[in-house]
Amino acid sequence: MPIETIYTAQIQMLRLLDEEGRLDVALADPLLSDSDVKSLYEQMIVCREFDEAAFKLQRSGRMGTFPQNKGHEAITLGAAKALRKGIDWIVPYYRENPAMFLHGLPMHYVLLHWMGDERGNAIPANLSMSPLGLAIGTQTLHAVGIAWAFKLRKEDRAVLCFFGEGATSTGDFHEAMNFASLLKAPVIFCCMNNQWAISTCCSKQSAAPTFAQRALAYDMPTIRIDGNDLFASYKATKDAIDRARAGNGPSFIEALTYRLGDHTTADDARRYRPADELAAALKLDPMIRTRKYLESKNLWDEVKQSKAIEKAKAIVKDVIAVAEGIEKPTTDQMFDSMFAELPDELQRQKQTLQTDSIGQDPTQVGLQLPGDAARERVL
Amino acid sequence: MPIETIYTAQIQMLRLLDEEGRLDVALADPLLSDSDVKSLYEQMIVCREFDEAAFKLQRSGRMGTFPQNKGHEAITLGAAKALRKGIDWIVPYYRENPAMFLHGLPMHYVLLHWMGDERGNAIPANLSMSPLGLAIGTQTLHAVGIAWAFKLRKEDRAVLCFFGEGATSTGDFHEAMNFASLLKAPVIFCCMNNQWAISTCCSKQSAAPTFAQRALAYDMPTIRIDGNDLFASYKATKDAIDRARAGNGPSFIEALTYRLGDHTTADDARRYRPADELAAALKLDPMIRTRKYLESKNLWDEVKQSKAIEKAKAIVKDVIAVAEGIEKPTTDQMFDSMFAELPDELQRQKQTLQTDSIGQDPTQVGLQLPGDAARERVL
Amino acid sequence: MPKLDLVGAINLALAQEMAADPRIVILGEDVGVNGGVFRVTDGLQKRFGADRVFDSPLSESGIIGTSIGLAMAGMRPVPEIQFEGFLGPAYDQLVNQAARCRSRTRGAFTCPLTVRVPIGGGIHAPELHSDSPEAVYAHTPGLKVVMPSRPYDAKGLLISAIRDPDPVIFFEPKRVYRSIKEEVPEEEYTLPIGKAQVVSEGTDLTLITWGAMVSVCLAALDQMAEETSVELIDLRTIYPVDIETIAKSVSKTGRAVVVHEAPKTGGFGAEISSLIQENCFLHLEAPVQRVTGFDTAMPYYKLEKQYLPDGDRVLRSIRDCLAY
Amino acid sequence: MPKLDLVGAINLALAQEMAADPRIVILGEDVGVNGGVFRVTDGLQKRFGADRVFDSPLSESGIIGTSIGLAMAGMRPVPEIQFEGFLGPAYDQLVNQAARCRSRTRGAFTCPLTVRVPIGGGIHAPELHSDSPEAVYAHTPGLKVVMPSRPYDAKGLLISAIRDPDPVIFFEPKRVYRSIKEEVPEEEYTLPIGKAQVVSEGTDLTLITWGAMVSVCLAALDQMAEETSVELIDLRTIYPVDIETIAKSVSKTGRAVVVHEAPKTGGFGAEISSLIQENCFLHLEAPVQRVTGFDTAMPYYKLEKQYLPDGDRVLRSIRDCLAY
Ligand SMILES: Cc1ncc(C[n+]2csc(CCOP(=O)(O)OP(=O)(O)O)c2C)c(N)n1
Ligand SMILES: Cc1ncc(C[n+]2csc(CCOP(=O)(O)OP(=O)(O)O)c2C)c(N)n1
Ligand SMILES: [Mg+2]
Ligand SMILES: [Mg+2]
Repeated sequence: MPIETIYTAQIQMLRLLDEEGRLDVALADPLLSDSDVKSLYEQMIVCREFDEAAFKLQRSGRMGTFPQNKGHEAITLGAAKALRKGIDWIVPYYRENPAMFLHGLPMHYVLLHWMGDERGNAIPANLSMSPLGLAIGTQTLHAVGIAWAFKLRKEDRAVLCFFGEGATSTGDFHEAMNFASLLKAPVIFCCMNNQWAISTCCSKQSAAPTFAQRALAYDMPTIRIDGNDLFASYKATKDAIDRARAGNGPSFIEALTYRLGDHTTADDARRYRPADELAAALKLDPMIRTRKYLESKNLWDEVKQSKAIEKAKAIVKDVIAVAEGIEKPTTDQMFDSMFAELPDELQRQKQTLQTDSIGQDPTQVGLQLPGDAARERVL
Repeated sequence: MPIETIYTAQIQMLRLLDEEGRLDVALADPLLSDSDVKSLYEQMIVCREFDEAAFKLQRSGRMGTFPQNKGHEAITLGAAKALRKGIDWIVPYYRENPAMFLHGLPMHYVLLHWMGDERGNAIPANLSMSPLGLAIGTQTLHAVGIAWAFKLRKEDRAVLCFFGEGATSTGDFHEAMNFASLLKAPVIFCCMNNQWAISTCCSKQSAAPTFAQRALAYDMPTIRIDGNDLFASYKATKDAIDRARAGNGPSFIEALTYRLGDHTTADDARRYRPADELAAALKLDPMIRTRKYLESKNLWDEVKQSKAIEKAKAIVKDVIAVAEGIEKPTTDQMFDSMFAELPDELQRQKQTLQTDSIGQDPTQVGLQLPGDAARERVL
Repeated sequence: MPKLDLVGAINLALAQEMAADPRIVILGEDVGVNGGVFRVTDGLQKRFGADRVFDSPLSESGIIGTSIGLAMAGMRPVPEIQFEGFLGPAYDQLVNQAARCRSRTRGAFTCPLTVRVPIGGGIHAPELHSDSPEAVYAHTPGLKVVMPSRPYDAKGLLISAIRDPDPVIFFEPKRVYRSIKEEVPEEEYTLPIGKAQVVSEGTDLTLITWGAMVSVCLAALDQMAEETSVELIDLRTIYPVDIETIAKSVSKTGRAVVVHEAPKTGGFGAEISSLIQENCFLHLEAPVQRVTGFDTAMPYYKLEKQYLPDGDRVLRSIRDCLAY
Repeated sequence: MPKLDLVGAINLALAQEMAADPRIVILGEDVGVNGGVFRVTDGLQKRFGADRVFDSPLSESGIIGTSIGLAMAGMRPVPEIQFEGFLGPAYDQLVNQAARCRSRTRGAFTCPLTVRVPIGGGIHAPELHSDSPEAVYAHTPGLKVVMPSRPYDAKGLLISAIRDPDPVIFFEPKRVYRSIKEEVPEEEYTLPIGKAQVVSEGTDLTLITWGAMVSVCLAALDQMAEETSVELIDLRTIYPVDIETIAKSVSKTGRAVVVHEAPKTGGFGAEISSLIQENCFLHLEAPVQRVTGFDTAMPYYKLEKQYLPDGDRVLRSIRDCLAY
């Protein structure tokens, strides 16, 4: 054997629902039921409303930086739909609100997070998801660890980890993929390739024609799908979950989609993104073809649409009210959440809100300041 | 296109010289000349002598930890032979002494390094190589940066970066591969898969059947070769160098070889490595088949062999004498190499060899100690 | 003379150095087409080309690691890390590789790179966008650590950093990026790394700080009673720290307060407090005080005002220290 | 009671905790079949299986990052990083993820992991195998940092660390691994994290140190003239630091010397010196002294003896401080 081929691989592209809302029924197996599609579309409308409302909150100075999710509705909902609520886990970064909402996260948590409040990350104990995270790539390793725990405890559960195509350039992503394949961990790596990482287009992120092939390095099952296609998103994820639950380890999914908004409210995509590219992408908006599908089956019409939008606006209005109604966090929360038990120095800092030794020591009194609350407390 | 194949890849295995020393002449193009093979084999003998002598130096307490190179002679020399001395760069880790020696590194530098002396890393300015490094994976990024510099300056030079299969699990390796392919940097990634990373066998390092396929993630030209085969090592590297010099960017080579010794002198491979595996590997020792090849062409015989060994012993004896003859480093060297210009505090530490403020301040004299050289110097 | 903010001053320094030295290469996330998320590298890719202003993949270790290779091969890389919170993935390359390049090769290889990093809180940014890790790098032999507090200093210090033959981390206080505008000479000039500046002279107490806290301290001093005279020192360089200037001042005033954003425990205030004690022990009339961030994670922005030292905390500490 | 060295004591603690708590998982490079390069995990994979003692790929960030996931999901990971020089690649996961897990989720998620890391010089190891980065992690809110100096303490502190509901870095001084053998109770016991130990009482000066330097200081004190009485404190926990014990001692002695291997600038000695000044100012008769590694990269081993604080430097500093 002077020279022989010892390994071959191929990447496939899956799309079930085309731009016109036509479904390839033969291939769409497992298939989303009509009622599922309908409720998922209604969910999309709520999420899109939420997205626009959050944007306005930032613009009007009522919230900090916010990354719009619009464009990601099909992949996030399709993938999340393949999970079992409260059993399988979601490990997000920050552009899959629809998935988290679908699995029960009260919507105001996301607002709280971007309003600069850690309580937005205090996921209710009955939900199986981790909070939003901003350190790109790091969560992929956490997802593997969580899946590993399930495997060690022989629990029939899988983990769905979301990240962007930019995250595939981090060392952590690579280490996570390698660990997952070595451990045969029940984890699905869902790469939402929205073609931009802030101002960096995906061809500057990788020289390879696909991100799906990142998985070939680990001999991991991988596929590229149309991420604006609710059915492909559901099927690819469901197949991967089934593999994971059958003990066949991790899978990778590259979901081709598009970031329809700026990177965040702090960004202005017009600086770097050709207008015609956005125009073309808007035509591929996942909500358009999902609606066309429903209409083609007489499950949707203009009346339903405006009703749904009205309902969504009402929901979002309430969510904002809840988020804005929550009392300001206290400095005590900042200290108390550091350790199960506070060390003495932290206790002192918490009580006096001082770090200088004289200010921290009631026996060393300096000049009194009018209205020196902190000082009065310790005296 | 509901489902279509959008990417295909395959990995090939190349071997030109079999265990019996039979060469596939048709495929061996470019081909090493007889005289090249002869001198490379002589070089192997010198390196193997050096390797054994270094081992004994450690065992007799005359040197610190040392990682034997034996088994790596064919890939390191074959690959290095494809480089142009003083033009193309070698970025090593610690198991490619033969490559560094071939490109002119005075052999005692390597001993100095393992004798705990930084001067072993002070590569002479006329040589194009970086020093040994112990932080696994980190050097792959340095190699890309060096190659990038060549490209930016439009210099016709390439970089050969060596690392083990264990290094492919690091985040840095992944980031280096990605940067290199994006930059089309003239760098060759030579992965010496010696099947062990200390006690971790390569199947615990990656779940994939080859390490060559790590490169598919970046759509980078890649191949697996028999790393005990001098001719395949030379050809694969030469082909990669030619691609790089033609502006076609990086390449990956997985050289299948075996770590014939312990990981280092601090290791005892019998704790984890099956004896029969080693026995089988010893039969594949690259030096055996290289010699058989030469003998089959009547270029080598027992007389030449013993002459070469004698010569090698003499060379190594001198090298050790040189290394052990070098005067101890001074503490001044430790300080002076920190910055181009020493900050005051470092000056003080250098002069007084003290860090406590009283000891550093000649005006604050404490009790005199007999023979307190440092103190006397500043008084 | 043009009036520039911190962003403008740094942008000008980068442009002038790049024009003067073809070895300089800028790399980082979004530094090219977009001109950096803070616009610090705005216009540089247009002017100097995509070869010299490289939009890197999302790879901090890769940015610093390849910069080390560029530097070893004779280039002068000026990488940008988008936020101090993302220095983490590059920590190993910076601390264990770049910082040791010269010493481990006894000078055969050097690593002249300047890592630009926005730092600190106060701009209502999300998590990991408001930290102050300078003490970690000041504890790393082989690295120089610089942090300007104003546009004029930023230009002079950055030019010095880029020309420095050793690795420098150049921290840019985000909070100051747009808040201070001042006259910055058009022509190139350098300010020495390792020299602090006495911002205002005084006789009763020495106030030592750096970065965004300089403005906070200045504002606090404005509210202070006439009769107390405080000497304010802007460190400008964290390592090597200018203890001479500090000691000279404290020997005169006998009292000192150090202010920084980073958590107290193990913060660089501890080093300064120790150095003052070691150098001015017999002059000290009160223990050196540290007004710093708390020993908690930097909170999300709803609490950042409570976390960051402010005028009240600085004034209270000055008064306590004077009354000691 | 069996006499054990540091390796044996830690191995025993690990075995007993694993037997008692099925949530504990060990992962790291070569921790399984090989029992770790220092044999600290020897025999554990045989006894508890490859599921619970996992030979990881060469991936420090992966080791800590997956440990965080395990911890979030209710396990008790005890990862090993082979040498402190290889903590670098895991820095981001440790400092920016593990340490913040509880605070950023306001307690909804916690991260009970214990990272075991050999630390320090003195064993003629190659580069990056002899550093002392404890100050970096002590400056990281959310992490606890422990470093025992002897087998008895190691067992009790490790069991406390493993049972601690928050992340702990457990530094093991390599130099002590085989150098001290002492009686270690067979049964399980805990020692409180955050409490220093007065090793020997004294009245003239307080000597504060930790890890391998404790033995160095003890040996130095043996050579000291009878008439001087030094109180030696073994910190045992770096964060949270036990300032009460230190302040009590220095208030009595009026003089203090801190000894550590890490470089001086920004080392944890600075924090201790500052705390002493802040807590014992009126009792201090001399400036707190720091006997530490120099502000250079840790040299290769031919010079490590000259780099590391030794008995002579400790004694000289004590004498200088007493004579001040
Ligand atoms: C480790 C790290 N580096 C840099 C950043 C700054 N940053 C925030 S989002 C982003 C781009 C992420 O792109 P991608 O992964 O494709 O996700 P997308 O925003 O497109 O959904 C960058 C560079 C970060 N958050 N984390
Ligand atoms: C970043 C890092 N982690 C861990 C180590 C400890 N270590 C030294 S060599 C080694 C195994 C390296 O294996 P491989 O890359 O296959 O090279 P080989 O020794 O087999 O030639 C390990 C884990 C290290 N040197 N660097
Ligand atoms: Mg993206
Ligand atoms: Mg190997």
